[in-house]
Amino acid sequence: MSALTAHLDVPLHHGAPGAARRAVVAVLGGWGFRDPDWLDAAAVVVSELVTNAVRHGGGCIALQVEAHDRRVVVSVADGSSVVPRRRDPDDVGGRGIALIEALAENWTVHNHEGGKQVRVMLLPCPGLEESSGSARGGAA
Amino acid sequence: MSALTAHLDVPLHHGAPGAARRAVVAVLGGWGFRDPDWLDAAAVVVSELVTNAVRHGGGCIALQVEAHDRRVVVSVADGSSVVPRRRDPDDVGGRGIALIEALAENWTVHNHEGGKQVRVMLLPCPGLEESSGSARGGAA
Amino acid sequence: MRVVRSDGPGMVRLALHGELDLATADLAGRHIAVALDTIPAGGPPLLVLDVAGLTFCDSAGIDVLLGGRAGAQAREVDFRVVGARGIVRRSMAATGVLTLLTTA
Amino acid sequence: MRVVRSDGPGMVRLALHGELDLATADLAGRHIAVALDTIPAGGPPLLVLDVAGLTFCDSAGIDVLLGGRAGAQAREVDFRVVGARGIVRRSMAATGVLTLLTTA
Ligand SMILES: Nc1ncnc2c1ncn2[C@@H]1O[C@H](COP(=O)(O)OP(=O)(O)O)[C@@H](O)[C@H]1O
Ligand SMILES: Nc1ncnc2c1ncn2[C@@H]1O[C@H](COP(=O)(O)OP(=O)(O)O)[C@@H](O)[C@H]1O
Repeated sequence: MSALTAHLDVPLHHGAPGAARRAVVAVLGGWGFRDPDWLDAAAVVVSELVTNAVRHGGGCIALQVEAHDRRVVVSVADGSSVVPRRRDPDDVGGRGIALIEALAENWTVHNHEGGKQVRVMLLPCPGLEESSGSARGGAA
Repeated sequence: MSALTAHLDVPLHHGAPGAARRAVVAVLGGWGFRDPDWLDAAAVVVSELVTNAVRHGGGCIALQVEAHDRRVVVSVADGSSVVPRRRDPDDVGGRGIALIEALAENWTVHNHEGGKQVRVMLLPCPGLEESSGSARGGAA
Repeated sequence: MRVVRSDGPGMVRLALHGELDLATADLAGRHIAVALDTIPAGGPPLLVLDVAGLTFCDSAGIDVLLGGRAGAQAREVDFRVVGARGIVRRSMAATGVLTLLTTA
Repeated sequence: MRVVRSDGPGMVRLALHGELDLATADLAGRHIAVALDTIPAGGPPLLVLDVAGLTFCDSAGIDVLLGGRAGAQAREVDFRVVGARGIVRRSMAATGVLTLLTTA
């Protein structure tokens, strides 16, 4: 089993980013991704994606996590077809996408059921064996 | 949005029950299910289902959580078609299904991709408003 | 799972901290077995498991506690679980072993 | 989010504990606004935000810190964030505001 997925509906409210990142950290920990700094970065990325979906997205939010060997992709879909754009930061915002770009490998936007899905590929998790099937199948 | 679902692949290892229950508690908390005693019972049910799938099930484990208004169903699918049966408890086991029956409403077994899925309906969560759509959409 | 052992005349007290489940059952079982084999002299032998520091216990955990009791009986050691609260107590009660485990 | 306030001559220190994100940004912002309006006399006014107790901070949290700095400037209050570590420090550094926020 080298591909693992998790999917999670997230109701729109201001506690959604916290709930989503706690769930994702638990999921990734269970999949064998245990580096604390890497998990912190994953939590920030999830928090940014869900915060943006709550603030700008509208509609239902669906979160997805996929692990293919050492690579993890987190995606958040929302009901708005507006594509996020990095904007000039000011005192009241504009740093979410910058933070994602600083902590992750890349991000892309895809059409998704009338809205869009923002997908972020995380950096490789340190400390995983190359053949992560065995690393992730190991003891906790 | 009155139906919410979460799905999670769980690799087979002895840390799986812990990872699964932490993820489920985070998910249910994010959906507005916040009663601590009820969440404790949900965690035990998930732990029993995943432990049994690790010990007796074989194959991949897939966990699902569904909330329809106040009712929550947690299900674990594994690759074995053997149907769990309550057995006489002894010093080395036989209390998992008894614990599920004590803490939940009912459990059923379904065919699932060559294996089976064990579905457990939890007791209603106390403290949720009758129309839980709004309760779950509320602030954290 | 963190296990803190304290010895007295004729007795060992093991305080279990954390979560008792499939991941920690073996470790807890080994600590209990070692304790049963190394109870100090000085009184009728007694093993006390203090579970006040446990935040979780499912049936795999209950099995560990029952295994401890069986091992104690086989060695004629008195055995008692103390401090069960919250979900730990509920799991013990729901499986019908609360009285068995908490009375000497 | 828990906020502990301590006052000194000319200064207020707010220690933030917990997670700073969308759920807690408003509350933290209100504490900061109240602090800026109620700095005791006795010295050049200063607001210190101690974030050593924060375990999480994303861009919504950074916005709160920057809002605090802007509010302080508008009132001619000195402002400084202290104690940033772990992911809180990384989020501040990654958004390019670490030096801005931590030097008076
Ligand atoms: N999920 C989304 N749906 C629609 N627009 C978005 C979404 N996420 C981000 N955006 C747009 O991209 C901009 C930049 O996002 P970000 O860098 O996170 O800053 P902020 O959200 O603080 O404005 C937002 O202001 C918004 O216009
Ligand atoms: N996922 C499963 N797949 C196959 N058999 C199972 C599964 N779960 C439970 N069983 C069977 O049901 C029995 C009773 O389960 P349980 O009450 O949890 O006790 P225990 O697992 O400690 O034996 C198990 O011994 C096993 O034979």
